[in-house]
Amino acid sequence: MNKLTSFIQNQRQNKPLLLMTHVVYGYPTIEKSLEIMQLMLDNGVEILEVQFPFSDPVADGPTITNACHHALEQNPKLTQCLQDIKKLARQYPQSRVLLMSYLNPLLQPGFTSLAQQMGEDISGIIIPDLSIDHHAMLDPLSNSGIAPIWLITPDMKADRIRKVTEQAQGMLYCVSRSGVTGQKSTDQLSTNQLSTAPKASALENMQGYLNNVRQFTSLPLAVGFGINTAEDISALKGHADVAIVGSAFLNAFNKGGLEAVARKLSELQA
Amino acid sequence: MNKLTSFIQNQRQNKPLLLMTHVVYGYPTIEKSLEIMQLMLDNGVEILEVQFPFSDPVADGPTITNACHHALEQNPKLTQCLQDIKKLARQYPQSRVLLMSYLNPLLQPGFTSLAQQMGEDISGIIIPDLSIDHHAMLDPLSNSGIAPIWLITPDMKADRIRKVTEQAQGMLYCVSRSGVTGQKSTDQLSTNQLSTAPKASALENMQGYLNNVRQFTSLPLAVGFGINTAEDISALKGHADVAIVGSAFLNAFNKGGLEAVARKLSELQA
Amino acid sequence: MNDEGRFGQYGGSYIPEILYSSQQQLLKAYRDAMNDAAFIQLVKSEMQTFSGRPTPLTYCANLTKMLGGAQIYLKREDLNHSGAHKMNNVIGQGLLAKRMGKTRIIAETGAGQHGVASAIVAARLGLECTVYMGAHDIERQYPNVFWMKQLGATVVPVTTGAATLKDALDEALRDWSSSYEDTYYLIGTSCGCAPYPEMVAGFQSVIGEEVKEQSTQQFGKYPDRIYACVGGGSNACGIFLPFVGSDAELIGVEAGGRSDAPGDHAMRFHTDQARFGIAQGFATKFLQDEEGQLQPTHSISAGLDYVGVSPILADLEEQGKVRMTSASDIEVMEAFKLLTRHEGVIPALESAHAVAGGLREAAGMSPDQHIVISISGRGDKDIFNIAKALDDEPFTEFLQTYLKEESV
Amino acid sequence: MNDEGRFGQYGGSYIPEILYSSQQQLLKAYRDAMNDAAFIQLVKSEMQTFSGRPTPLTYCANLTKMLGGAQIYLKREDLNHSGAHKMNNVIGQGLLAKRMGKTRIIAETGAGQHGVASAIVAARLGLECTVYMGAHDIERQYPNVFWMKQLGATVVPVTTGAATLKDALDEALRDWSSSYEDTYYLIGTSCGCAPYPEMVAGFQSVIGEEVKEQSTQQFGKYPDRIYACVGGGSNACGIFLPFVGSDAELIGVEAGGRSDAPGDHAMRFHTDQARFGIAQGFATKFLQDEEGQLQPTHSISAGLDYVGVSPILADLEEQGKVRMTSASDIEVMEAFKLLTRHEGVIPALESAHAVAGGLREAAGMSPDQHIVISISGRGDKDIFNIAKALDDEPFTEFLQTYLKEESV
Ligand SMILES: Cc1ncc(COP(=O)(O)O)c(C=O)c1O
Ligand SMILES: Cc1ncc(COP(=O)(O)O)c(C=O)c1O
Repeated sequence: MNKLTSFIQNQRQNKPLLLMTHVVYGYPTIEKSLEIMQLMLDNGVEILEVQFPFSDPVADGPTITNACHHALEQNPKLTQCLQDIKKLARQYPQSRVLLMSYLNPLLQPGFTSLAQQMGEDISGIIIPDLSIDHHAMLDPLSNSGIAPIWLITPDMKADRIRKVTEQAQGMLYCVSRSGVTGQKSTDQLSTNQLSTAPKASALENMQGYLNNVRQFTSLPLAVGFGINTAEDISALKGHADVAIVGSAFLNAFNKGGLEAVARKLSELQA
Repeated sequence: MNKLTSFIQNQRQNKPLLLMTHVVYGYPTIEKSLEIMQLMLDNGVEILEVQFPFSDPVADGPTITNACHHALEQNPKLTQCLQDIKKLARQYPQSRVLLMSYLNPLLQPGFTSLAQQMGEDISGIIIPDLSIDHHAMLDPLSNSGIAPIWLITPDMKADRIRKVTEQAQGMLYCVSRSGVTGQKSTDQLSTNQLSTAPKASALENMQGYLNNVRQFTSLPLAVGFGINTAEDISALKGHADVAIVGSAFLNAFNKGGLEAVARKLSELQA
Repeated sequence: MNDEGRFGQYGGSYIPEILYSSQQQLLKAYRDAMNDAAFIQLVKSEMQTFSGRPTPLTYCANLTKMLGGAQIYLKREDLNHSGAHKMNNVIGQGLLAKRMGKTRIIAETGAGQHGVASAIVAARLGLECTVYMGAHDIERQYPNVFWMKQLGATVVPVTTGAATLKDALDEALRDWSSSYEDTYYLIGTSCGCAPYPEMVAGFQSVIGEEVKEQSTQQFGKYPDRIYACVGGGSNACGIFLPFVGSDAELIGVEAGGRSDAPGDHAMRFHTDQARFGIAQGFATKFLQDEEGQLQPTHSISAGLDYVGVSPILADLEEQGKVRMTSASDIEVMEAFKLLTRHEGVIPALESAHAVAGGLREAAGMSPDQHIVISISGRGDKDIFNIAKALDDEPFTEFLQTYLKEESV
Repeated sequence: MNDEGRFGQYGGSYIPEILYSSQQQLLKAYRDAMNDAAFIQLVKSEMQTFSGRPTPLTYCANLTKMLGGAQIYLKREDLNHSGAHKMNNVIGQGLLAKRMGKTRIIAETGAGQHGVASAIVAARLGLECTVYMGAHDIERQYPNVFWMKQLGATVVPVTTGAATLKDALDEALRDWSSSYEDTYYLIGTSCGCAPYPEMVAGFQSVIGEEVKEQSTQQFGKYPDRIYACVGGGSNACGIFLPFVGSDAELIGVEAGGRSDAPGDHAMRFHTDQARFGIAQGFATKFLQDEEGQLQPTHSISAGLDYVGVSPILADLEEQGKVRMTSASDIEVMEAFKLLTRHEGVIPALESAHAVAGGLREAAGMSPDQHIVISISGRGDKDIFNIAKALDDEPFTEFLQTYLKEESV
């Protein structure tokens, strides 16, 4: 079993839901972003997702996109980023660190070199512009035990879900119907297929989606629905293994710095 | 013989060249324009050409065009104009008064009414946008003894000159090659067919033109070549019967008012 | 047209004697050219390979459905090179000038469309080009002046009179009077002394000829009604003339402007100020006062505010073969918006008059009837006027920013 | 193209999973449509009756004589409705969207030409239209935004990143991710994930197909060389593809900009910053730094400063079937002036790149050789840029006066 999978399963023994938080490397500065990560890890976040910024993050919403563009002004280097977060991963062995980025920055070293650079310390990788059809590109990573974390979406057909679950390692990243990060879950749902559904049935719908995915796989399910509040999180309990919170922290940071991040953390962990 | 013709021939008995001067009715005001006319007649100008202004005087150059447009702001009426200049004509029986205007203002009363209104006192009419081909339109005038004064141009073919001279009464109005009034004769000539000709040969050319016309008719020849100076006038002596001066007086008036007009007059009559 | 270039009581030649021989030369050259199959072919070929003819006949499914009346079609002169039907005429006359051995053309222009078209053809044929344009028009229509300059033309501001089209025309005539030996006067509409009305209408008739073919092909018969805006009258003559004598009803739409008061419109029909007159070389209906002075005009579209009108149309109207109507500035803006928004065709404000006329009547017609509206030109050129009419603030801001950067 | 939409190592699909099913739906609908003769006919007919195709092939007698080399011809995409070749593509994709039952289209635009074309087609087909445009581009190209609004489109300013085309594209992809059920993403050039490069190139191929016929008709053979400017690459693909495998040499001209320095040009070939990359849904040559971050670009023409290039062209260049060259801003202004002044055709500044490329080489060719230059669009739209480049004072004064009257 993949190390990330067993980590999550272990943690889940006594926690109904793990928290996976997201930080953009280099935003607002490299140092500050490392401080944010440290704060999260200090507060016991189980999984940290570090996004190495790319100039054209097509799968991200405005909050993360803006953070990426700002971060790029710091001239971040992927190699340095990996060194920095590997160090963190080693400092916080009770948590796991994942790398998230887009294809083009990752292509520069190439996946063989990337696997080497990520080594033992980075547990998985998320590449939102790479679909399951290209899974072979990531063989160097999975061969090194680094889990390529594939995305699941609500309107995936059964055979496509099967195609993903056949390849999947570590966990699955189940996203909301809205393509980009940082959208309010209920807003998003209501402007889409569930347009007339009240909030309650939107939730039901989301739970149905996760239950459906569950039929295809025993891997842990991580869910990113634009989760913002403790209420959002409690709705996931019993349906998912990991709640992914991204833009909410960025928004908090933008409003109130590290302290606001800490407050948001304790709110969500309550 | 037409009364205008006999007037000119009589005058020519003891004058080598008569002077025909031009005034725009209503410029700068109706009163002032009448004063200018009076001044000219007081100074013994033999023929006075009064232009009733039209909004679109296509055969006139910039000086006269501008004067016409200004005059129109005075809201001149053709009927009043005729009354005013008939009075002048009666006051100065030793001179002759001609009406000049474009077709459209003249069409409003129509030529029958116009002939009546012009009566005995206005000796002739000049309509620069009416060609000999339409001479029949002016029958009501010529039937009343008012001379339609036709234009002759330097590049007219013999048969066209003949067509004009067959119809012509009073005198002929020989214009420079340049189509519009108020152009410097020599400038004009030199920018056209005589481009390399020095002033002397431009003059020769002009004299040749008049001598040519003379072969077709015994009517008096009036010449408008953009005459500005006493020199211009003396060059015409022996070749023409009447020198027509238009823009030169307008220019003088614009610079120095009535006094300048008087000075110009005495310069040209010297 | 009879030999004197008359159309009923209209038309003819009323020009200074100085222009007689050049006009005779033109008349003869024009007749010669029209009898020369090779010349006709050359004009046709240049219209095709340079200007992109034939222009299509476009069906308006959305407006037809919205109005629920006649089937609505557009004749797309906006797709000509230079963006208007003006091109048809300058190609014909430009080639004629070349054939006559002239090395220079002069043109008058109001809105600047004919000036641009003339400058284009001059560049294309290697002729010198001088364009007379009212100083006031130059100020209002500078973008067109800019293009004329880029095309190598000399633009001469005319400051006499109201400093608009009428005065530019006078000035062009004056230039021609002293330059006709090497210079061809390229008149932009179906006005002026003979043979211009006939000639311009003739070169523009390609529009109607194409409509004949296209309507037959696309809906199996001639249109029931054809609408065209009428400035000088060239696009109207062009689309109408081939249909005179057919069952198609021909409707000209004039600039109704702000009101019927003198100076507020350019309606040479059905107003008190519109009467028979002779000026600028020909007889037609002119807007004039009791003294026969030509009147100022107004229209939201710079190309329709001409004081006279084609003698051909004046005559056809008198004969009952053309019906004249008008559209006010306000109706025109509405029609402009409708066509733009519902058919994706941005008409010139001139052409929007024809649209207004056509849409106004289409609703009352039956679905088995077909109308064709002449889109004489495209609306891009009118952005300054339209943005002003619509009070578009961002456009103002855009210009302010542009000017600020300019000055850096 | 193979099944994955690859062209050699370029192309393919690298899109967020959320777009998978909508892309699959598009792929299927596109294949279906391409196998439906009635659809192909509909596209053809709309290209003709709405956009005015075929566009002519225009001979340049004056420039040919001046240069004394190859015979110079222009393919006149400037005569399309909307003034550029962009129309060909939006007609094809617009009809496809309609066929798929979509009620809304979205588009990204840089200079605004594709935005206007999309808004036109949306108005024409009764579709809602949202156009994403960099806030910076909106400021620079406001006239196009004005027209999009008049056409009923919603223009959404994109403020992320450099707030230009690249960012607008990202934003359009994001919209699509959450709206694909009723929304069709109408990409404006031969880029993006499969099937867009193939599809856009396919709809644009009408250009080259016409050139085949016209060149055979007008000079009895295919051209020896064909020049096209290359932004995303759609007009180049359109005119080139039908000639791949023939003897015609195909030359793409990129924006050389101010210099070879990063950010000063948009040369996706022959510069250090141009390397294989995967972004915005597909693999191609992108201008990027060592970290794989896409780079800012510059060109005097707003339509050529795209950071990537059609995968089809990247592949053809690699195979030696297309030769890539470039023209600097300065050369482009010279070419613009030459064509305007000597042929009466005002090219878009984008197209003036192709003119620069063609004229540069024509002189060295022999008079029995023939070149065709793609005039992808007309230059009217560029008046603000050109007036600035030429330092035209009266234009500035015109704007100042306009603004003064505005505020009254
Ligand atoms: C687009 C357009 N339509 C119509 C006109 C009016 O001219 P005409 O009545 O001669 O067609 C003009 C004149 O500039 C024009 O530019
Ligand atoms: C006139 C014109 N030509 C060329 C281009 C470049 O696009 P492409 O390379 O896809 O033809 C544009 C883009 O806006 C354009 O407007």
